[in-house]
Amino acid sequence: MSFFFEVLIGGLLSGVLYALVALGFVLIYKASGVFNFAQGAMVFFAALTFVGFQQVLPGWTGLEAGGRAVFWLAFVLALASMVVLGILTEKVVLRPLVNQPHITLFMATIGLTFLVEGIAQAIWGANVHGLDLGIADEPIEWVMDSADIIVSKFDVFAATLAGVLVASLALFFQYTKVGRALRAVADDHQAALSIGIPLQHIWAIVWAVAGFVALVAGLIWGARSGVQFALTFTALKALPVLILGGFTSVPGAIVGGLIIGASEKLAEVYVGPMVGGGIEGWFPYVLALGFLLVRPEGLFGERHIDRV
Amino acid sequence: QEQFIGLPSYRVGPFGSNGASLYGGWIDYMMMVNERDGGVNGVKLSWEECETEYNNARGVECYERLKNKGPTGNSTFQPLSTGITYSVLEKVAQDKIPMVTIGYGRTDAADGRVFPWVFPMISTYWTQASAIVNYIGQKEGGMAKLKGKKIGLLYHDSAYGKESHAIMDKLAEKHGFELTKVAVANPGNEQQAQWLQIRQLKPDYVVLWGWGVMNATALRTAAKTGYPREKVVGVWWSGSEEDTIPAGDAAKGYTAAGFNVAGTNYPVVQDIQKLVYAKNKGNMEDKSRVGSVLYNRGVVHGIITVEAIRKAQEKFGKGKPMTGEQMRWGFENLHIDNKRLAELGAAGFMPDLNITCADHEGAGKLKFQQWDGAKWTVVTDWIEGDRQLVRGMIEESAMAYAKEKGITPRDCTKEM
Amino acid sequence: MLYREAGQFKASYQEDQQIFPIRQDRIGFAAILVFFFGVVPLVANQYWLQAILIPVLIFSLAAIGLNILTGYAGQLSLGSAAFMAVGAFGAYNFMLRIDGMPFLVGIVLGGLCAAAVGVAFGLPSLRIKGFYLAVATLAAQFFIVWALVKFPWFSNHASSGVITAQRVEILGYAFDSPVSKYLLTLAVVAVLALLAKNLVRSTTGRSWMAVRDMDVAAEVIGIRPMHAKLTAFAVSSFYCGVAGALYAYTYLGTVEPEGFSLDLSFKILFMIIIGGVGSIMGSFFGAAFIVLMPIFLNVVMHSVFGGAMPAGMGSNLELIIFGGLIIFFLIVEPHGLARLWQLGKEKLRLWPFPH
Amino acid sequence: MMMNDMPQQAAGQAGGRRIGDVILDLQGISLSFGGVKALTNISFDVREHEIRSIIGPNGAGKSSMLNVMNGVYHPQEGKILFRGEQRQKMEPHMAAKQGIARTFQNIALFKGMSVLDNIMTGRNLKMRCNLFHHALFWGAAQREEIEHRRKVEEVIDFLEIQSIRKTPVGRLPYGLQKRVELGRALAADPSLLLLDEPMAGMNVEEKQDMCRFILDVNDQFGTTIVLIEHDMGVVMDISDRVVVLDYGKKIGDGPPDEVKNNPDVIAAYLGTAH
Amino acid sequence: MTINAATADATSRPAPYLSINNVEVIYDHVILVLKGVSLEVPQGSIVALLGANGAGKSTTLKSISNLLRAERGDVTKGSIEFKGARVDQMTPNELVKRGVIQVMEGRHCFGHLTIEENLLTGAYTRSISRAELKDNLEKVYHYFPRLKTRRTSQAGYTSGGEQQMCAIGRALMAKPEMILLDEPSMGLAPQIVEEIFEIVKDLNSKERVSFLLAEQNTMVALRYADFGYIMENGRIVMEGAAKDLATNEDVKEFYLGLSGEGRKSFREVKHYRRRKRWLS
Ligand SMILES: Nc1ncnc2c1ncn2[C@@H]1O[C@H](COP(=O)(O)OP(=O)(O)OP(=O)(O)O)[C@@H](O)[C@H]1O
Ligand SMILES: Nc1ncnc2c1ncn2[C@@H]1O[C@H](COP(=O)(O)OP(=O)(O)OP(=O)(O)O)[C@@H](O)[C@H]1O
Ligand SMILES: CC(C)C[C@H](N)C(=O)O
Ligand SMILES: [Mg+2]
Ligand SMILES: [Mg+2]
Repeated sequence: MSFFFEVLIGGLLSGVLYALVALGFVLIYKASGVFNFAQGAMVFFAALTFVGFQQVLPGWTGLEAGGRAVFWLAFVLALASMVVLGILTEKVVLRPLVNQPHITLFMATIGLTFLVEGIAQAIWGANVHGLDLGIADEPIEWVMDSADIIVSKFDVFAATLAGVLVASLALFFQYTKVGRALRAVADDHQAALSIGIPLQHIWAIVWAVAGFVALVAGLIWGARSGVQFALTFTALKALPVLILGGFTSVPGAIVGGLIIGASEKLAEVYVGPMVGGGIEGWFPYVLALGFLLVRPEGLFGERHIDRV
Repeated sequence: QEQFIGLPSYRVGPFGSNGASLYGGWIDYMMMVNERDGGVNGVKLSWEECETEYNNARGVECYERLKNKGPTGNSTFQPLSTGITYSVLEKVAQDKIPMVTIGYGRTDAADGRVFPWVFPMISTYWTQASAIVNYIGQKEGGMAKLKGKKIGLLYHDSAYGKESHAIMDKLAEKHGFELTKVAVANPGNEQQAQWLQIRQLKPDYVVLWGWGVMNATALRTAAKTGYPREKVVGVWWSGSEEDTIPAGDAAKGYTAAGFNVAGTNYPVVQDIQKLVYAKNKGNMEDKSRVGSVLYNRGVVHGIITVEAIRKAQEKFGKGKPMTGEQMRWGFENLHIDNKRLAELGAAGFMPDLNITCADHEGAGKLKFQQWDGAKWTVVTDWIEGDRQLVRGMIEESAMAYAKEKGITPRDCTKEM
Repeated sequence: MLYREAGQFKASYQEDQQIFPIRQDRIGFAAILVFFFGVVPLVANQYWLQAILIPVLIFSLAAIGLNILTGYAGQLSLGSAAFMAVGAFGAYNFMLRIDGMPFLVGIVLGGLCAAAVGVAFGLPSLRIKGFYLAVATLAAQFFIVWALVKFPWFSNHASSGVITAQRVEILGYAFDSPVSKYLLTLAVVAVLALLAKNLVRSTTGRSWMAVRDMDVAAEVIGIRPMHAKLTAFAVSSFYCGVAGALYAYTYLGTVEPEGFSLDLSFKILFMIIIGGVGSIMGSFFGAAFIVLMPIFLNVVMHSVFGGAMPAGMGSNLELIIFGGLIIFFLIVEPHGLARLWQLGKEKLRLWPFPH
Repeated sequence: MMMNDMPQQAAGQAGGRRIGDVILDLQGISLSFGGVKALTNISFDVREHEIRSIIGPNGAGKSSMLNVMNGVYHPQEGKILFRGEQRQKMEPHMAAKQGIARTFQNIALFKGMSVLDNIMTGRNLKMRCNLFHHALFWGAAQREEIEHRRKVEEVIDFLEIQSIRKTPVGRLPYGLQKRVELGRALAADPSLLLLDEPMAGMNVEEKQDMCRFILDVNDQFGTTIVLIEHDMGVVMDISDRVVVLDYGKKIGDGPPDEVKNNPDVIAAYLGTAH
Repeated sequence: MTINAATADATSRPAPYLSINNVEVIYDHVILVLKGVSLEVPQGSIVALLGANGAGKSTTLKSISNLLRAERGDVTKGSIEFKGARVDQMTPNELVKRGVIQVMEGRHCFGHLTIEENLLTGAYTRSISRAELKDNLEKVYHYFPRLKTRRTSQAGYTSGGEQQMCAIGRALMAKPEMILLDEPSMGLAPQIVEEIFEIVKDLNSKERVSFLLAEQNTMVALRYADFGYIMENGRIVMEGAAKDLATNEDVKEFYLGLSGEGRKSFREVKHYRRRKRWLS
């Protein structure tokens, strides 16, 4: 029984990490109706930029390598880079494509993916890096001792962070003027323009915030599996979470993440061995598909309005 | 006079860093040979890279593009991807370009009678598996001790990972250990479930058969679930700096197989530093990676290629560029004994090699290295695989292929 | 002034229904056919045939398949590569297990397997829409590849899961040389493209488009969305399946399930978006663009910078330029190269006047 | 005029309009969405060959009523009898099969298709060829295509939209789109035609044209028409009977003149200005 | 053919407030839609822009509010001035801040937002206190009581007319000086049409909001407008004071449906009439 809980808890915690990546998608989708394929690349870019600065800063400034000062300075610089990336994206990619079909914008973000991946590696090189956030990815001892269940300190930390992020973004969308404007833009670009919502600013803001979320996700995932190109694949983990939770719902990302995380782990452990394992790759999608058949807009997504 | 070598490399994509190190080492070695010796008997080495992104279709395109470059066409094709290997398997025979797949590719191609144009050199995946089991046996104090032990096989759920199944099953049967296979879905950046299963199972050893991000994640998750890294044994594609550095402290104590070793204190690597990097010429953007496992593996590629050219020139005319067909002969008659290795400045760097018409593998020996948190240290001498067992399986499989394709195997007694 | 339709009148509906109602277009098209069937085999070298033309043709076919589903029926899918895999492995097994199976029948059967699988995975489309469906089709992508790896029967118990395509023979003639493989591929693709064009301009195509543009309205005028969507899935998967079989038989020769990865699915999606969603001709443009552009960049990079640039930089620059070009083309013409082509013709028609 | 070779409409020849039996009978229809009651216990009928108008303030439930008639919405309560047969749960395409066609308040044309193709979809139900015929586009499929094309061209002539045949509908001005939508509905040879504000956004001249089309359809083919329209001039002039809805309830029903003078209707809808 | 009815009081007319000079618009680089349109809206007036479907009314309005670019349209010639300053290069946001707002044809509400949220987004460009916002909201509800009862519904689920009211209400929330109103009466019940025009009149006289309205309902439009332009095929073909236009014979026949002996029943119009074309 304790094994079951171990798997369950481990699953829930990794689910939160999926949610963190999913959140970036939700933000942009909600604010512009764009399915941002480049989110994974942004996670990679953010983490690589952070690590890159971490490595070069001591040389530039004489600060102690691996110290706190370097960490925060690198964080600020990486964040600034993400903001710049967001603003540039708006200027170069989105602005000329206002009011175009979603699939076109989707494709543009695919182009963006190549661009971002190329730029990241051209600047910082293709080497893989370790990333240490100072919180060990180890079992919490007292839980281990008392219940013989592994609960990682790091995962708990990451989950808390994700929870805070999700809660604040959810509030932001629902109750602020900018949040409302974001949702308006997603519904109808042109109408939003017509009442004077400055799409440019809005988009720059959202992409910057999504960049921030990508940075957080990048740091956490980077600390888990190293900073390397494969960070772009984190996006794949976020997709079933998204459809399960609903593209447009911030809380949906968290709930979806929890469900996907827990169930895929349980499935891999209990069902996997019967069919030869490795089912984690598709199980989340099939599960999400099952949910969708009951609720086609995801658990918390906005219903598609289809009226004649 | 130039000898052209086409390099289907990859420097972007999920395995870009691996490709960059390996092809870097290879190119640096060739530069060094050009600098130091003025090429091979006066024939300068020239090369061109073609980006494959580790993608089969692009690999084929590169193959075709490079095929006719240089005065004698491409002299060897080494794509560093099993997928691409398969995709050009038949083409190389038609175009008469020898394909050398060092430590990857199609295992049964080691049977040179059926696959004259393919050289899975040094060691195949099957030999590797048995060498790993031998290593574990050695650690336990004798193969007999393996009986009743539990070994977990954590493999990348793909053709590459599944390559281990048949042989591991055989070995489990032979040595009486209990084998549990645990699949990791591509790309492998989440392994919570697998390691909890392993934790439940409490195997004595876990063999890590991964590639790319899967490796670092495995080590991280092993640490997280409290599985000792000393008990994790990686294959050679899981045992490079690209795998351990991202894993950070979690990689400490981890051992992995290798048919070459890491380090810069081999004369051959030092020559490269002296003759290439000192002149600001090297291929590596990050010089600190010179001497890394994959870099040195690239040097091995260089050594083998250059020695084959040398060998071919001995037969077909010194100081002339070799054609693919001539190169094939060179590869097939490649004997790099320990003496030659010492001359090359690579004693202990790679195993001695003896390719024959029938045996395109030629060495079948591995060393094991352990990661101490900052670098790899060699912990064993060369350990041989169970070549007899493996050879039997290879021949069986190769004959089946020959039958399917209507190939009459060469009679090796008639060669030479 | 050459490109005018003035003076060309259609006397019957039949004439009006031609694929190319304008005479100049018909002539142009005939010239293209002659060029590809007659001239190319004579002049193209093996590199062009094997590494460029054959894959472009095969990808065009896959792109037509996806275009039918996404461009015409409006169902976004990210599983095309998996359907290609089904086609490849299906054809392989039919030829392996049934003695004397003719090649063309084999690939059609492979295509039909893909169609059947496509319909199964298309069922959710009756309820799920847009990006939700797109992500749901990923289930097909991952599941199919997983199943092909997992069950050794599909690859005839090859230890690595890799299949080696049998020799291609039609009526005793062996298609071994690049030229013959090219011609075979071209013929299959040309015929299927024609059939696809016919489909999309017929009632079937109209009901697909109706469902795409507004499914409620379509239903109100008596089109059954279920029927339309499932036939779209079937036809689309069939095309992808045949493309997959050709991929195995006339292009690579040996394929492994992972070769049909998500990456490939995306690539096919890029093709239709760059080429033009909802255009058969666009599928060809798109395939050519996506296949040729990276190669072109790679070659240019090498000849321009040669050794002057750090090795990794070249590859990264390629990525950057490729990404940039995609964005650039979308901004210039969001409806793809096919639309650009059309606008070009429209301008030509008006030329030398601006409007 | 044209289209006189449309076979199945025997009635209404020579322009003689005669109102027939009840074709559609709605009894006690109630429909609500979550908390919103769109229709409450509404009953009325539509007779063969008549022009039956539905009027009412915005949000009264007129469009919902139309949606109920052709199966887009399923009322929670009430019975629907079409040609005397009670309908069970009915999907829109089944309604279409029974001969009910309609246009929409917010134009629901297929934006990516040309005018011709849009109208051709209207004949979808009459097509017999299958996928394989279509792929070959030879023989049967081509013959069928041409035969239906002929019908569609008649509709195009009738609505005078010959010049825009090949234009993508998305580019057309609003009024023409409405006309195309009518064409698509007409192409199905409907026996019951539901029109949801076909004249919104038109100027008087265009409205006159549209009225003419509607009257002609009604006259020549005897098509029964249910019409929603806010232009009282039009409604009062061309309808046979008018139903008035107000926030989901029926507040009036009868010939135009009677409805016009109904005080409830005046208060709720017409106001004093008219 | 232009009726220069305005000559008499030309001198007394206030200086141009909004003026469009010889504007040409091309869609998609090839489709020429406006062929040199010039018109003026004096401050504090209501100007009607009339014309058949496809004449280019909406395009004209969009070229003023700069929404064309989002439809791949471009102003290729001419200039647009508002209060003496060129505005053709401004973003819609800047224009709204300057007080020019467009209510687009076909409603365009934000479907997933509630009616109230829709209205609130209208005030996006203004930085005002919560109380003032509430006040404004009440004012809109006062004009459109129906909206108040539907305030918590998602706009996508409201009826056509309700959406129209929502769109107009949303624009009012920006407290504009000049509203470009595109077919406000479309799909509205007659009573509401009157109400909306009353509201227009009200805003015009009480708050001195100027209006440029594109309308098909010529009858009502001319009743409320001060001045009118008639467009055909991308050109202005006639202009004049509203009351003069209303009595012009051609306008009466083609736009008001009145011929000699007053309004003709729609049933009586027996033949399709060919409109008299002024140009092209
Ligand atoms: N996005 C577009 N692309 C191409 N052509 C367009 C576009 N928008 C409008 N048009 C064309 O421009 C012309 C004028 O359209 P516009 O919408 O301005 O007319 P309108 O006078 O407002 O008509 P209505 O009364 O129907 O609203 C029409 O012929 C139309 O086909
Ligand atoms: N699918 C739906 N979901 C929720 N509410 C709906 C739905 N359809 C209609 N309603 C509500 O039902 C009421 C009636 O709507 P309907 O569209 O039938 O009005 P209408 O009489 O056609 O008005 P208008 O003249 O403005 O078009 C409205 O209040 C609308 O909000
Ligand atoms: C380096 C690579 C050749 C290893 C890889 N997994 C393969 O066998 O394809
Ligand atoms: Mg309505
Ligand atoms: Mg308009």
